[in-house]
Amino acid sequence: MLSKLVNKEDLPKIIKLWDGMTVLVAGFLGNGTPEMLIDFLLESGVKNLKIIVNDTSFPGKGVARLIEAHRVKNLITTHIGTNPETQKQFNNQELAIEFSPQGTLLERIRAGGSGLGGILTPVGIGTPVEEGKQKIRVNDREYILELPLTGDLSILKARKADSFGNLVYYGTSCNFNPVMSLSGKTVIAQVDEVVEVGELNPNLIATPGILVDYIIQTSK
Amino acid sequence: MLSKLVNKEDLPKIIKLWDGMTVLVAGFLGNGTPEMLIDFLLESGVKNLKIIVNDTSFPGKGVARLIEAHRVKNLITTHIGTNPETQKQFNNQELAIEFSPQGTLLERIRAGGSGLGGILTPVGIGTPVEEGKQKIRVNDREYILELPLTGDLSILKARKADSFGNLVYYGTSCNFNPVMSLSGKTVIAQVDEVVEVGELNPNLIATPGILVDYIIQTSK
Amino acid sequence: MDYREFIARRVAKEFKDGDVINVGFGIPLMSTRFISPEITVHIHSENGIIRMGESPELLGLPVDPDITDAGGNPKTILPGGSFFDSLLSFALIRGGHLDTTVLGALQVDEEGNLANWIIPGKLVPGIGGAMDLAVGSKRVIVAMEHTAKGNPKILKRCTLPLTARKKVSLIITEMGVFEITSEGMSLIEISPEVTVEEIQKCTEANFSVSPTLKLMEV
Amino acid sequence: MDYREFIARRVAKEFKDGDVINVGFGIPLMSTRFISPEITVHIHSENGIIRMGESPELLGLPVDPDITDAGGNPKTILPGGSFFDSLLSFALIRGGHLDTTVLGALQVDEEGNLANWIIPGKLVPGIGGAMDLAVGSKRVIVAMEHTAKGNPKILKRCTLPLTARKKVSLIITEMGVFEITSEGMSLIEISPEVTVEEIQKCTEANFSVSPTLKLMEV
Repeated sequence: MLSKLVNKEDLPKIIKLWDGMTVLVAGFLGNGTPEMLIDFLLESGVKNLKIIVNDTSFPGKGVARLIEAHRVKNLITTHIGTNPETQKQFNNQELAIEFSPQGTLLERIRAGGSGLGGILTPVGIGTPVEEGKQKIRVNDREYILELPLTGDLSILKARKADSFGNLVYYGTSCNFNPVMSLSGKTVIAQVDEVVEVGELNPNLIATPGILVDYIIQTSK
Repeated sequence: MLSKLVNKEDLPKIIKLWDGMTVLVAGFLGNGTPEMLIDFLLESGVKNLKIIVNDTSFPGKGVARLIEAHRVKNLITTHIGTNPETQKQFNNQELAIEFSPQGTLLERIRAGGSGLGGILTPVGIGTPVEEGKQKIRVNDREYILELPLTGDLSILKARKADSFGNLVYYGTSCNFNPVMSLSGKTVIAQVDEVVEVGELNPNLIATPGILVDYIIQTSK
Repeated sequence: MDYREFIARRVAKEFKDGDVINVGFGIPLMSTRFISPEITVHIHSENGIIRMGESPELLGLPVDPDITDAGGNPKTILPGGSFFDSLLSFALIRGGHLDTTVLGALQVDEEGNLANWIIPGKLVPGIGGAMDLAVGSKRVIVAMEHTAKGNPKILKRCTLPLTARKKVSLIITEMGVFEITSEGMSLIEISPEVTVEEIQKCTEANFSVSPTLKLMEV
Repeated sequence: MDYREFIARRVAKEFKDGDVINVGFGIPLMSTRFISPEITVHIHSENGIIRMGESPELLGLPVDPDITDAGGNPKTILPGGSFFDSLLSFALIRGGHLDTTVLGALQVDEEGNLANWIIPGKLVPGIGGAMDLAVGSKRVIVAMEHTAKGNPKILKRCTLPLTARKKVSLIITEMGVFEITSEGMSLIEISPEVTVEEIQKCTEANFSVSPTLKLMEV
């Protein structure tokens, strides 16, 4: 069985990046975001990215670094309140933002990765979130039809992996990682520890290795 | 913190049952089905049940025992091929069955337990499964709108629990247990081993105790 | 005791033994410090934790950067708690598995409409989990100071874009406690420091005074 | 070698190194015994396991009743495999994360329509995971005996209720291998034991004979 563990230095040869591509970035306020894979995107020079991410983190952390380097053109996110630079680029119209309720963003990513054509959620009814969207009444309650999201690349962070790409998360750094493992055409994870195939308890693997294309190990 | 561990003998005092109620039964061909909770339903005399279950198991096992005792009037399921008695009662029109694709059944139960008004699936398009259902076109592909399912009671089986009701599963007996923990008004689990609160690794709990109302321990 | 602590202490009295709760930042979060030691309340944080505990700093424990609240602050987990991914976290929220959510508000109105995520043309912090929490929780409490720079925040109708429609059933401010039902808004408790007339002056919404009006105690 | 083994051996040649596959009962399941030892194929079973291994009995291991295949038969798990709940299992299936599904059929037709779950008025085993597998997998192969009691199973149009529409891209029987594209059905391999005319007699569907027709080897 081929090992999926690669060196960060080899990523430019392995992962195809292009301007305008869509990247799913895991993490919640930068917790659970793979900083080394943010480095990789920064070093590559790729720009005009469309980023799908829960929030734009704090200055200097996680996806904030892509925004500070003016690499992001479109953002689908739930919250930018912790990052003044995002707010600034949004107000300048440098950056287009689609705001989503967090549960809706999660369901849209899940739908994209699990073959659903969409989901009906009551969240956002009577708010600006419903604008331009189809509404459907079920059992006398109104729902918004929210459509699937996928990406060209998902970048994940996990605590532990085996070389087949099975992932194990820890604490609240789990967050968007499992759902984004389903929805990127290419999926790469930065992991703190890599063990041999067979060492992880098969009952306790959160993301099966078949979803993961490559892993890199966090530098000490 | 109140312990949720109760004795099976006390269940009739604790759990309200009524004829015609809807019960979600976890398990796949009886694997992961709580036999002691099937006993409880049988002993209670409750009848005309509406059962939501993946399949009707093998004769003498799991939900098959409720069907053999003529306690089930309605069934939402994916497969009855392993149980001739189900087939017989279905042909006799003793038992009404709604067949669902397995993925669709899972998504409907998830939708019911997670506040979604429904999901769009491509599965069943062009088949008898689409009959009488709303179809919605998204990005030039046709989907069936499938509606949420919930139950009055969910009966689950887990390998291990703490007395707060946190559940840990094992092997392929996990199957429908996690999703059904979301969707029953009352949720009760039969578990093989009960440990003290704090003994389970919080990263490895599959079903949080807040979803579980009662647990009973498997008799040795 | 300042206004904010007064409100937070009153909010804490709304929690019952066994409740699963989620609290927004500010006064809602502060309320968890005043929960009666006689009850057990399970704090859910939408970034994927139930039975969230205090800051490790407060407990003299080392900080684990991978255990935080929804504001990114280091926290701990209590025995019986668990971590889960965001998908399950929001399935819990939207699916009605939370008993009470306490949120702040920019505006709230007599129909129970809530606005707390955007001021058009100005600040756009975003939605985060607020819409899911407001729509999905069994009960939504707004806890906030009664006015903003002297201007009423409890209105006939919210003028800012909504977070959720007709979901708030209780408003707790330093002046009193309001219940909102399909019948309208009703003042059910009043602070010892104010009169009904004073509340009316600071409140745009119409409200009735409950026949069983009580003093607000904390 | 009987017909069934011949078909199963031919199916096994469709698997590539690294493929994630799901196989139905009967001939599809049998095909996994003939996978080349030079490649690694990951067997998914819809009841919640990836990298499913052989029966413990065959390996001289104790039976674990909580590790089974989708037919309830005891199985083992290979290193690198994992267990998961049915929700994730079907997210994998429907989401296109399986490379190949091999299914039996009651009927299959020249459009790639598949019928394998019900004979109205007679047998109703049910759907199980078949519809999700047929719709969601990147590639669907039908592996079956060419006829049922002498009657064609490869038809112009299925007459039984469908399992999935236009999803089958390859049919493997003891007589030959058919490819189905939007252009129609084409015979691409033929068993050394039959002629094209003999196949045509047992096949209701129209098919062309590929200009690169090869002998079917196993």
